[in-house]
Amino acid sequence: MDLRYTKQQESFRKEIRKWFKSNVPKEKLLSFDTKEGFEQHRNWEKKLSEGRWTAITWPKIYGGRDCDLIEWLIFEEEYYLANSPGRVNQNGIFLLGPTLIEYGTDEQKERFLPEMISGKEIWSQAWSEPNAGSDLAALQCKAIRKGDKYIINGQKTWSSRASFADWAFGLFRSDPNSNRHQGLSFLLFPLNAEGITIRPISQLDGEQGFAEIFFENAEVPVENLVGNEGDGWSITMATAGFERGLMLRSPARFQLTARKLVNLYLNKEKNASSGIREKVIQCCLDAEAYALNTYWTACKLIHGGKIGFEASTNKIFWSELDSEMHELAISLLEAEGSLGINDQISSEAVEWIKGFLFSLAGPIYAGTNEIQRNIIAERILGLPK
Amino acid sequence: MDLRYTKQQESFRKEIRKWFKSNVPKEKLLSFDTKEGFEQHRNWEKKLSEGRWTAITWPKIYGGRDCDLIEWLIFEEEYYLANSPGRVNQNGIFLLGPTLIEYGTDEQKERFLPEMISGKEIWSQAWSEPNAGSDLAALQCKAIRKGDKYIINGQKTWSSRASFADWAFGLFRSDPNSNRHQGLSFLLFPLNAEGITIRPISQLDGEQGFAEIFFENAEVPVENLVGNEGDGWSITMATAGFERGLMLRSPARFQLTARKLVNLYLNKEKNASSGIREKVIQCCLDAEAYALNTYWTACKLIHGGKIGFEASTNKIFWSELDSEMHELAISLLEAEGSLGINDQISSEAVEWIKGFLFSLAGPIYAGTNEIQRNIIAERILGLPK
Amino acid sequence: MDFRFTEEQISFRDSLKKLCEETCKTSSIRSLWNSLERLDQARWSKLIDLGVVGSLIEKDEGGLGLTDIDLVLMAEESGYYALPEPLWEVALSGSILKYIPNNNEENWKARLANGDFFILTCHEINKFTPNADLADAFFLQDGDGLYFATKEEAKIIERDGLDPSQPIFEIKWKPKKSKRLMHRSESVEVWQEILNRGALFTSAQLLGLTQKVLDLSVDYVKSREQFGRAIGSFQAVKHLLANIQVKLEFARPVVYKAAYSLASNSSGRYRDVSYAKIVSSQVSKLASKTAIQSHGAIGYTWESDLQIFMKRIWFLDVMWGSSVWHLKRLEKEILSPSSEIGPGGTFV
Amino acid sequence: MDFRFTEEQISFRDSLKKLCEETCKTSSIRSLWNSLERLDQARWSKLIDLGVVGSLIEKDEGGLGLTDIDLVLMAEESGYYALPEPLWEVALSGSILKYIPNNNEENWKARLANGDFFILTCHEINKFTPNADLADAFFLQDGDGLYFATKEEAKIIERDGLDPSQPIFEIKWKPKKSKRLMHRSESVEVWQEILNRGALFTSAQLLGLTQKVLDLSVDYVKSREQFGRAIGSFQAVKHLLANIQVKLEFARPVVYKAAYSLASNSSGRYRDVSYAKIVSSQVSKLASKTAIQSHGAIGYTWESDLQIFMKRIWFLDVMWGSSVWHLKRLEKEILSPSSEIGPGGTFV
Repeated sequence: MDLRYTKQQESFRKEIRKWFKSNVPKEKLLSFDTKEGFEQHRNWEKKLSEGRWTAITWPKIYGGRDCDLIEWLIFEEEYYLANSPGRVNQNGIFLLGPTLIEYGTDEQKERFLPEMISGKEIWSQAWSEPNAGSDLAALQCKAIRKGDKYIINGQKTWSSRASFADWAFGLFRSDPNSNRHQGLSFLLFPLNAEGITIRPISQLDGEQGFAEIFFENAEVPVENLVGNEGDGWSITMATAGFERGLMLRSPARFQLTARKLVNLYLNKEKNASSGIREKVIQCCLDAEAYALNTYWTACKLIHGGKIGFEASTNKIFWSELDSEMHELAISLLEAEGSLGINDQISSEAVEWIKGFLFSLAGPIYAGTNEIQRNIIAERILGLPK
Repeated sequence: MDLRYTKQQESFRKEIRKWFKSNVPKEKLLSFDTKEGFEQHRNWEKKLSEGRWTAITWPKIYGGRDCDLIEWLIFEEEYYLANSPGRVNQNGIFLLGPTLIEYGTDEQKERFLPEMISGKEIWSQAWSEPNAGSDLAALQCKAIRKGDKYIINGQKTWSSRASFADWAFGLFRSDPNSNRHQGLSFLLFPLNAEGITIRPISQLDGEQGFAEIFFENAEVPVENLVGNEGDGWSITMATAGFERGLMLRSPARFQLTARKLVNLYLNKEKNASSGIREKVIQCCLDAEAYALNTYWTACKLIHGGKIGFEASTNKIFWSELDSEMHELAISLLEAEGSLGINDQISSEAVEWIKGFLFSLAGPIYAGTNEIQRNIIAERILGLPK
Repeated sequence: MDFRFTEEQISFRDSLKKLCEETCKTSSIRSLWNSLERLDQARWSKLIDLGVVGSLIEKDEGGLGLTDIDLVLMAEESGYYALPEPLWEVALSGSILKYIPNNNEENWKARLANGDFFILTCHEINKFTPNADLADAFFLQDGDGLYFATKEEAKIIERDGLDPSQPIFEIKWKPKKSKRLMHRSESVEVWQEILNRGALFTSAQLLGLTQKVLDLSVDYVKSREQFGRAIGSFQAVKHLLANIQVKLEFARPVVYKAAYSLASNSSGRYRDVSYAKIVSSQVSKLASKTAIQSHGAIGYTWESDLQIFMKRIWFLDVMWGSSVWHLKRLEKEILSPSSEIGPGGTFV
Repeated sequence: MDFRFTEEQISFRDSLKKLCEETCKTSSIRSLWNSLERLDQARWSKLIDLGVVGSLIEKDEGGLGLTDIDLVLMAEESGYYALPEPLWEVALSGSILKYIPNNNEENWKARLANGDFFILTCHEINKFTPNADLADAFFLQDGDGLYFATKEEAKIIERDGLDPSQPIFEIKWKPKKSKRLMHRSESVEVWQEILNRGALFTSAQLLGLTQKVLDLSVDYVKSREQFGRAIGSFQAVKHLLANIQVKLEFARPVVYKAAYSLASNSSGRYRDVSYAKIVSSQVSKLASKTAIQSHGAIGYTWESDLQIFMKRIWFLDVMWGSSVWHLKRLEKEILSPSSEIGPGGTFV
């Protein structure tokens, strides 16, 4: 055990810090769940790719830096410390990218990864359906092969970023006679294709962070099938593992929120009860535990270990922590905690309120925490179904 | 709405206070889960009955005072304020007594109620079996009628007070071909009857608060059947309702614990974190809420209302409150919180430790809190099975 | 000792319930969001006919001379429907008329009682005053007393509020000696009474809102199926909702008792009102969180009616003193070794 | 940056595991409760052969010269088996030998290293010293320094302890100048280091104990049937246990990092050790509560082995600083605006 960064790691940190210092936009971008903000964030993705910072853990040949997970953690720490904008292409970079690198054909990698890295194509996901949420295997949206095309009919929903994105990946029933986990295929499709209609869904805050996607004989070429026909479920589970797992929720994000919460507490101590004081401290400690656990897992993975159902424990931990931190912040803000997200005066409060609303979704998306607890109980603890 | 006590109620309170002031034993009794302590508590029951305080809500003809529930609440408040000993016969007074008054024959009332009131016969319950706990309807212990007797064979367990008590009431399968809720009968039996063997169970604290009861052709006369043969389930549910419901856990008990907790906090403030401070306050408030809710329900009942599944909400509320208060006390005691119950020096700490250990059983006995939550969800909220 | 409401009180509540059921559907609430109208005039007239706005004004001042006990169930009911109109805020202003000498020129007292004239009370406990744009005048407190100001004399600045049904405003205003209604020596206690009453009505509304988000959640989980069965049949969902039921059942008598304490001017009213606000804030926030968890993604949308009630909860949570503020107000009393609280002390 | 244990460390742990598995069954623990023997001599000899008691003594003083990192997994393992012998308390006393000048007559240093001589450290953070009756001597702190006292020089008073495997004692003693090992100026920091190490070993044991009560609960709910199915198939039970799994998984790296900080004398070691104690206390207490709830009445009995582990948890919870004590120790640092904690600050 040696918990010191190497010289190389230290200098990598300095390099990142330097680049971000001079490249992070001075003005806060608009929300990427608005049309204008989306394009601002696309530009940020382009800027990142100019610095080769979009996906540092990817192989160099695809535009990455071949970084290991420790370097990735260092990168994320600096990314958040620099107050950088959110990642509008996270569906692409953190979910689809690794999936394609693992399961895609060379042609698919060449076609999609550079455009993803450059921010030219922003990705949305298309998993859930109105009657297939927690129970994803109940999905019914069909993609039936006809010659060299898949013909898609049906509906997807809760597709994050789909209101403004360019492409989407999703899971479809390619065998109309199959059910549950069988006969599903993983497809990529452009959101502007003929036969596809996007209906943005307004969220609690009024912004359009997700959308419904309607398919009416939409055609997708067979080249856009990832893996084999019928193997969609296992590929999706791998992708969902990335989502719940290590890379989508880097510790730095929660550590930064925890620090901001401490500062808020110190400024608003008069609004705090004794219990809030202790909870603020506990949040800071939990954010550290999350960081330690991630470094711990990263070291295991670097040396050949595998990530298993820990992804589910991770998801519960960060989503509950995020929720707790934002509830505390709202409490500390008192009256300002009831402002709307368009208030022009209390920008700090508005930031917390946006975060609070978003934190409500944490225990729901990427598999509800109830589902995660089932997984932990059944797969890790071995309890009966 | 008029939340003032009447003059009559005020003078009743004074009468109680006066009696208890001169009659509560000066020295703390030993635990009633020891042989010697059991007899001390039996004597206390006898003393109570001399003052006609054993079961004030019972009709006068059975030794009660025909008191209404408000008077009962006043009585309990004074009972706890006087630091009176625990009620070794609570199974009899609060569970079986009301059951007999409602379902018993005149002969049964005459035979059992006076001996119960006087403390001459202390009662135990005999519901659970090794394979019928939360799922009580799975019980298998048989009482088969043969002439004017029931012949009992099988086993009961977790029978509180059975280690030292005189009589027990319980639920038995009187129809050997029945299953679940059918074919059960409610019987009374003396614990010293032939064919009955008591094996005391030692608790976490080493004392014998409950016991196993083994039956080998034990004979019980048919006069000891309460209600009709085969009606045992509904009678038991009524009894269990008393248990979970209003009368077994009077608010005064928790209010007194809350006050003691505040005093402990004030004495041990140096051992408290900021969070503990707030939790102590919250416990006090919750104890008040429990009292208010009980008065609220009592007023409803006095005026012809019925108690329904609120018994389940009550049980969750008091058991969680009791658990929280004792956990806080143990925290505040720091090192003294790790003492055993036989420590001779720190009597205050020992009292809290006993209470802490007992509080662990709260969410389990009288139907686990999981079962109560099912009942609330299904019976009050109407969620599907 | 009788901890029940009278039949009149219950039927007064029921008439508001009927009115809300008919006129305050969520579609009607939503239509105001996109309308230039700030009030549903038809509904508002009916509410005024019901007498609530003048309910706390003494009879000889033209009001109904009711008490907090008469109103607490109605406030609860209005929460259940997330009634957007500032019914309680206006009624509240009426409650202090009796303290105000009859020497002001505008003759607004009678107009207030019959609903012709809106006065809102800008209490410093509230950073923002909701619906201030609807007011004809304000009660305000300055260092030396309680003041009256017409809408022309006050500057109202709109802020963006989280609850689209409750536009919020900051009030800027310069006290004019001629408009002083009470000297500080008299007004301090009146000002406290307003705070207590504001907190009580808020608590009652929070109870109703909690019941509503619980009902919406129960309905949703009964109908939503996953894995071939209603999600309400899963224990995890059941137990989440059962916990809200428990807490709500234990919160109600606390709020009702606070109404009694306020109406009877009990010495424990500060403590009782604070407890009512704490417990109703706690249960309503937990219920919001549970409701959104039970609804899943649908509860996170603008389309879902759940937002109407959750946002009202979050908004009312900070009105008339947050639960933290109230906790601090009562903690000294609770932690005093000589506190009356405890067995036998519940009603003294 | 390598957050892994070496193969040697893991195999050192495994050898203790094997030893406990063979010699420290719960029947063996129970048999000591009713025996006049205070130690299982056979087991104790094997433990001494393993080298743990002298592990923290420098090599040139006859020990193994190991560090906290080498021992933390073993301490965790010993918790899993609720090892009753005061292994860590004795090892702890060894860890300060290096600070003690070589001028004492008894020549107990070598004897301590090879397990012939037990020294327990009576730190004022612990009101009671467990197993003091087994000690040959004590380290004690007085206003002016660190002292040595043989068992004859100290009076030990037994108290009744909740954990039948850990008899507890109060120590009364009069400092003798001739037995002073260090002046206060030197001893203060040593005394703090002992506290940190005591808290670390306690935290590690609590992790093991948590894993044990979780395992016992999982086994029980898999086999116990009600309503015609294993109770472990009910979501309510599953989710209770899943929560413990989550918290335990996130507690481990915190404790391991504290071991590293202590071993490397990092400036953050006070904070890290305190966090380790807080998090391990929290998860272990929650696990006890969950375990008893999962077991139902059976878990409330003397007969059930669950009590052995729960009582050890409750006992260790207050040793070497309760979680409240440790929270207070670190809160100032956490709440400082200039705290290093945050992104990039985890390992500085």
